[in-house]
Amino acid sequence: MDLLEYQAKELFRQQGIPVLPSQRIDRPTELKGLTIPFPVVLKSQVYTSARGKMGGIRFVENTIDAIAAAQAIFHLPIMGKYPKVLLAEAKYNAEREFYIAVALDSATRRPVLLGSQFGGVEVEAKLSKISQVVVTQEFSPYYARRLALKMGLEGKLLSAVTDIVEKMYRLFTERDLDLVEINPLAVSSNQELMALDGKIVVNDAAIGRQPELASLVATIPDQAVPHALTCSINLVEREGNIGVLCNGAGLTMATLDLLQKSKGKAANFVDLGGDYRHCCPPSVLQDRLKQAFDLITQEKSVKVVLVNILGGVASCLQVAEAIAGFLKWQSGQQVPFVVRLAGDQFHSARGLLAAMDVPVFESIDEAVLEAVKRSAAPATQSVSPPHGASQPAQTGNSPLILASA
Amino acid sequence: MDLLEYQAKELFRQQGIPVLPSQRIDRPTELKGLTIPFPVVLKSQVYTSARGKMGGIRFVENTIDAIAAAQAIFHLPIMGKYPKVLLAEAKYNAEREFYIAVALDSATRRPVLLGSQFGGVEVEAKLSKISQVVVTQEFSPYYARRLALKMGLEGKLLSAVTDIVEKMYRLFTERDLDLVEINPLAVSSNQELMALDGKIVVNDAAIGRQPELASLVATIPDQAVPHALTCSINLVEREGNIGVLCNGAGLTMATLDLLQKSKGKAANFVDLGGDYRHCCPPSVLQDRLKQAFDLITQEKSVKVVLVNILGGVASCLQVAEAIAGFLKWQSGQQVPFVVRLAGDQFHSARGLLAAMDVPVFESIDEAVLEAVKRSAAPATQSVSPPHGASQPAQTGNSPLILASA
Amino acid sequence: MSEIREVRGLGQPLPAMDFAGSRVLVQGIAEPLGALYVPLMQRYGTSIVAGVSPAFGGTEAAGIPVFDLVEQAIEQVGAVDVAVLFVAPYTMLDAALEAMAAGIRQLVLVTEGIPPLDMVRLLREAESTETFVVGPSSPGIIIPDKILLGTHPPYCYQPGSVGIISRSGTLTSEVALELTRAGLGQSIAVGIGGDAIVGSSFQQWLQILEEDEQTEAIVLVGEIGGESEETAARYIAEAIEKPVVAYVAGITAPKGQQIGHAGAIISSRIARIGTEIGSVESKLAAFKRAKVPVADRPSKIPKLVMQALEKRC
Amino acid sequence: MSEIREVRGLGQPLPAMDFAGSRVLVQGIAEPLGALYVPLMQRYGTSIVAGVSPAFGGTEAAGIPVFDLVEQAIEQVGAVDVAVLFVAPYTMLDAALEAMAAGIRQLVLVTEGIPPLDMVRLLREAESTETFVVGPSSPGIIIPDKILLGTHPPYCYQPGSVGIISRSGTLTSEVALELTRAGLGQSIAVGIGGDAIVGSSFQQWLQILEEDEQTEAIVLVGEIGGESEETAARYIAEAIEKPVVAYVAGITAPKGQQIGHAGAIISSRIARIGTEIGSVESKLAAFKRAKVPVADRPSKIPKLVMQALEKRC
Repeated sequence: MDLLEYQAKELFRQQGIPVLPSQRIDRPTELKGLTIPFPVVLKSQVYTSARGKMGGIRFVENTIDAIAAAQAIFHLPIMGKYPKVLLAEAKYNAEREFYIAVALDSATRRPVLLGSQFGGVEVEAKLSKISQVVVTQEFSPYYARRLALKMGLEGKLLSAVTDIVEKMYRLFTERDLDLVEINPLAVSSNQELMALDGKIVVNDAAIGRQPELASLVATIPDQAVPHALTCSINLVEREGNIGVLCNGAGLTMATLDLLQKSKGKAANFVDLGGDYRHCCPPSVLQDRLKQAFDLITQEKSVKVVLVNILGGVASCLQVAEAIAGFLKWQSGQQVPFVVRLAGDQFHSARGLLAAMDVPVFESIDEAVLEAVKRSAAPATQSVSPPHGASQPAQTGNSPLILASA
Repeated sequence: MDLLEYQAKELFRQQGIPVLPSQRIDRPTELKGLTIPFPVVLKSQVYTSARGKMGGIRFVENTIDAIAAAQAIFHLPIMGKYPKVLLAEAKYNAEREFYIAVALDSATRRPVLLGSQFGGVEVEAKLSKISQVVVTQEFSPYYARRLALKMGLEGKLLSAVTDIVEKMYRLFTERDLDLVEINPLAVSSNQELMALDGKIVVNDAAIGRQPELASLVATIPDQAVPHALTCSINLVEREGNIGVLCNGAGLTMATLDLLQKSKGKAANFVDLGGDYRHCCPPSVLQDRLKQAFDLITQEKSVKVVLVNILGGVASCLQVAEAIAGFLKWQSGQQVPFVVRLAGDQFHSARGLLAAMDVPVFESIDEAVLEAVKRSAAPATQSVSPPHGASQPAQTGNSPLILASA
Repeated sequence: MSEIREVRGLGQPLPAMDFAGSRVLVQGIAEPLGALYVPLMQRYGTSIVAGVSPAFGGTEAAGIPVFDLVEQAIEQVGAVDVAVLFVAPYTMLDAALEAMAAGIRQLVLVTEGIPPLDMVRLLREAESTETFVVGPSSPGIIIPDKILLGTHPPYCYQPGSVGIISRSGTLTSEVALELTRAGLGQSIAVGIGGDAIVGSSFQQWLQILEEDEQTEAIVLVGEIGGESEETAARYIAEAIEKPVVAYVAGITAPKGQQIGHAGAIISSRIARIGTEIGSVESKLAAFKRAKVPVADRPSKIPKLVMQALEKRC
Repeated sequence: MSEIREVRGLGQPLPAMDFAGSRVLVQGIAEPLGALYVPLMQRYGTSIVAGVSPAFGGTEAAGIPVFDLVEQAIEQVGAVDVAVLFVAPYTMLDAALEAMAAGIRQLVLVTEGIPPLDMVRLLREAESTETFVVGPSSPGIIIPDKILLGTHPPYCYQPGSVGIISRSGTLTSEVALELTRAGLGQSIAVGIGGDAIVGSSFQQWLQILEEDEQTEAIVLVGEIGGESEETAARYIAEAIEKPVVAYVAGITAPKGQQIGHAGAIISSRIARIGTEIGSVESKLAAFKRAKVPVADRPSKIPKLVMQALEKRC
């Protein structure tokens, strides 16, 4: 999960990484109480790095200009999102701009230090200039020194960058982060450093042992708190008309792929998770299915629900019972279900659901075709033969927003 | 450096190790404002573990008794020391008492976990019952579990002790300690644990990077702040009449040994340190010599000053010049000096000091004999021949108090 | 060359079939996942000789003696070959370090949600002790009708000659089920785990299956994100003689996005901004270069495997 | 047996005389101690090929090129045999880890005041890389007229056949001076360091000097506190053929107390409460059992050495 710039800077400040005096602005009128002297920079707090080019950053010289600029920024969408908060920050005269980051590298299975003398907006254009140092053993400051040297620094600047990388690394490990990035790290004319913009990605799995981060995150308006460690059901919304429920990330992706290949469009989906979440073993499967169906069918555009569950310890019958229970409870509005099951007691499961006009397939391909077919037709309670060809209305890549589960 | 019990408990509390509600008492009248309900235990805050038998711990039931008991404890010396502070603590009903410690083991060059089911006053009698676990690699909680199992624990108590040992270890490493000890660790009838008394030894060399510990230590009345990292001169007082100045701990010990063998008695001594203190290389030797002579001669009982310097980068002449300078400055009260030097420019040094009636020897043995001889005679400015036999007044083991340097 | 280094990096695993007779220890046997899967493993014939769950020492679980400490268990029941770990996420590091300190050199980490920095330390220790680690967030290993070291649902599998290597959980079983229904049994199936930082790699398992006599063809089940598939494809081209068929889930997901396994693409997002590694195109192109046929849906896999086997004969 | 383990614990040092031709790197060359002792070492003939002091890369010190990083220095000047470290106490751990990561397998740590927990990590790494570490808080090693790796004042030493092993600094030189004045030159002298946690032990050096052809007799200079002398005495009885003479400073200091080296007796204070280890009596008794003559003052050492040598011939 990403932090907003002002939250990242709060963590930088705690760690002793130099940041400018700044103030969080929730409403334009708060600029009347600004404690930072002008000139001031107002920055849209959104989760994208391209805000500068889009007008999300403005320099202001006095309170009247500041309020006007803040109103403009609050009403300026960046990549479709409006900021909930601005950051008002002192202005800084950078002579040069560096790029520094600490990230996890899955190839070496180690943290990696990244740095370049060509930071700021230049970084994308000069990717080949980014130096890397893999932290192969337990960290020690010489890894940071190695990076500073690879970046081509010397003297005072080498020491200063080493010091900041060391602090970034400590932040990275103490807070269980996936990424700490400073870009630009400004260099003043007297070779002093300042973190002008920062990005922090919190590791979702570790948030349960990071109470301070969890409370920091809770202060972001509209921010979804990571759910990886809870057993809460995570619904991902899309723009079609088929609700999808699967168990396991790989199986969910495969099912969505098949749906799209058959010209079907998902309205939303839920991945119930694999079989090895410590907090929610298959024994609580039925409750979770019920919750998931609730969420999926709350979306009015859902014309059909496709269920694809590969049973492990849980039997097909247990899944079927959960579906049957839900359909009975939901009796008024009746969204049709198409179900694919694998596992023990398949035939009992099929029998139970057949009695409720819910088709149950052994093959994913067939279940997908049936779901797509039903999504294209007007809502109906009758069961079609499994092997009909589908003719969906539209194809094309809808802008999916996918979350981790 | 040792912390007092109430300071150790403050650190325990911060680390989540269970301690009783308690209050520091600087004056008996503060007991009127006690926030802990009676019955209460009042404990003398001194650096010795034998205070219980000596009357330094008292149980009280009401304010009047508490004030009387506090007055008694404040006036009760423990091993010759009066407490500056008491600790008032809630009473606890222990069913059993364990012993737990984390220490450094110089033989294995590793931290070691220690534990026994026979804690409290039993621990000294049942030394063979203390289990040990050496933390050979980077710590992980299984080392603590290994100790709990070796102690013979199981079930809930195994988990509870593991948890406390783990917290003690984190305290040990985060704060750079030489020792963390809980004795007794009380076990209640429902198997809950409570640290009833605690001992923490802070590592003097590390205090420079432990600002919180340094400020905690600064709150102890009369507590000498560790000096290992500063270049301050450390004078150790004893009860004889010879002031001693040497460079290096080993050489200082050897010189004091020779003094005692020749029936001389040191009034005090200064170890200037070896040649590898990062903060005070030999280049500042002369200033340090001057300061040391000042301290040594401030003690009125000093009848003679014995200097034994084995020169390294510094020459004998530099040392001699410092002595000469001091003697000129000190011209009024004139304590005689006996000097042993080794190193470059020995003869120039001897010449310079001979002119001031200060004998300079090449041999420690001779210098020691001369110093002892002068300490036995009435103060005089005249130089005796180096090879006189000495007739000191007294022998016997005076109670030495030696500090680390 | 980097592939070779990688394969050497993390302990030399035994040839696949050597897992079959393993003496197994289960850590977290008294915890929910352990309680659920230990009977399944037992019924499958896995020889579980001891369980470990701190504070449960002296008890029994499913007839298996439970100890407080791994070294204590080994002292009592003798050496074990593999530990399967079902412990809670934040205690996985400690449990794995404990197993390694007690001399166990093959670990299967089942639990999901291990913080990646814990995995970094765990794998550093695994490298220095030459311990082979599968997972975390993994269904483990199954050798049909021989042994189950993890959570694979047995009904999907039957003995045969196709090896399955996968990053997924249920999707691994889905692929096995398609093969089984088509009459193609499996020599072994392994889920290496879906997280950003995992122990054993695709390459290590390709090497194991290349050397395994029982295995005649290999199915590689990948996902978008990360660069494991690209690296595996290069390794196949370099070092694997047996026929390989691939499948990649998530190929219709938008570029640079990922379902499911958090954090897996951090490094490509940062260190290789702008390059195509991790994308569908990159993975499909890599397999094409390695001449590995890619199934466009799970149900096509059996046919491609049969074609590959025929072509070879 | 524990002695044997200890000797193996921390890198196999070269035979003593192999230090003589060493190519030396100095870490902390631009810091006060480095600036002071590097010229002394150079004048003594030590071949210092490079210095390292972060932020001073590209400069020179005493004519020696200075680099920011050890690996960079080695790249430029070629492999080195020994690093001598004069860095500030709280950067010693990092500097030593850096040297080991760059492949240097012999370190002399001079600086005083290293936190013992830093030494624990440093020595753990030294054990796993088989690096030989002398110090900290140590005057280092001198081979008279050949090489100086540390701070020993040269005027105290002359070439000969007596090896000195000591926990002290100036007292080591004092003992050497007594020997030199008595006409007994030295093969090598080493101060292992006065702290609670040090790298090389008395036993390791006894073993080195036992094997060193130049050395005919050994002087062991101990102090009260700790248990190094007791362990060394047992090792001498077990494994050392050459004559050994001991001296122990602090024998008139009160029991359980210690001058100078902080923390050295923690373990005996706690783990062995009530036993006599660390006391004068314990040390003198241990040497008596090992038939090692103990000088009651430094000036008696030469005579005991001569007697021991005569007895042997």
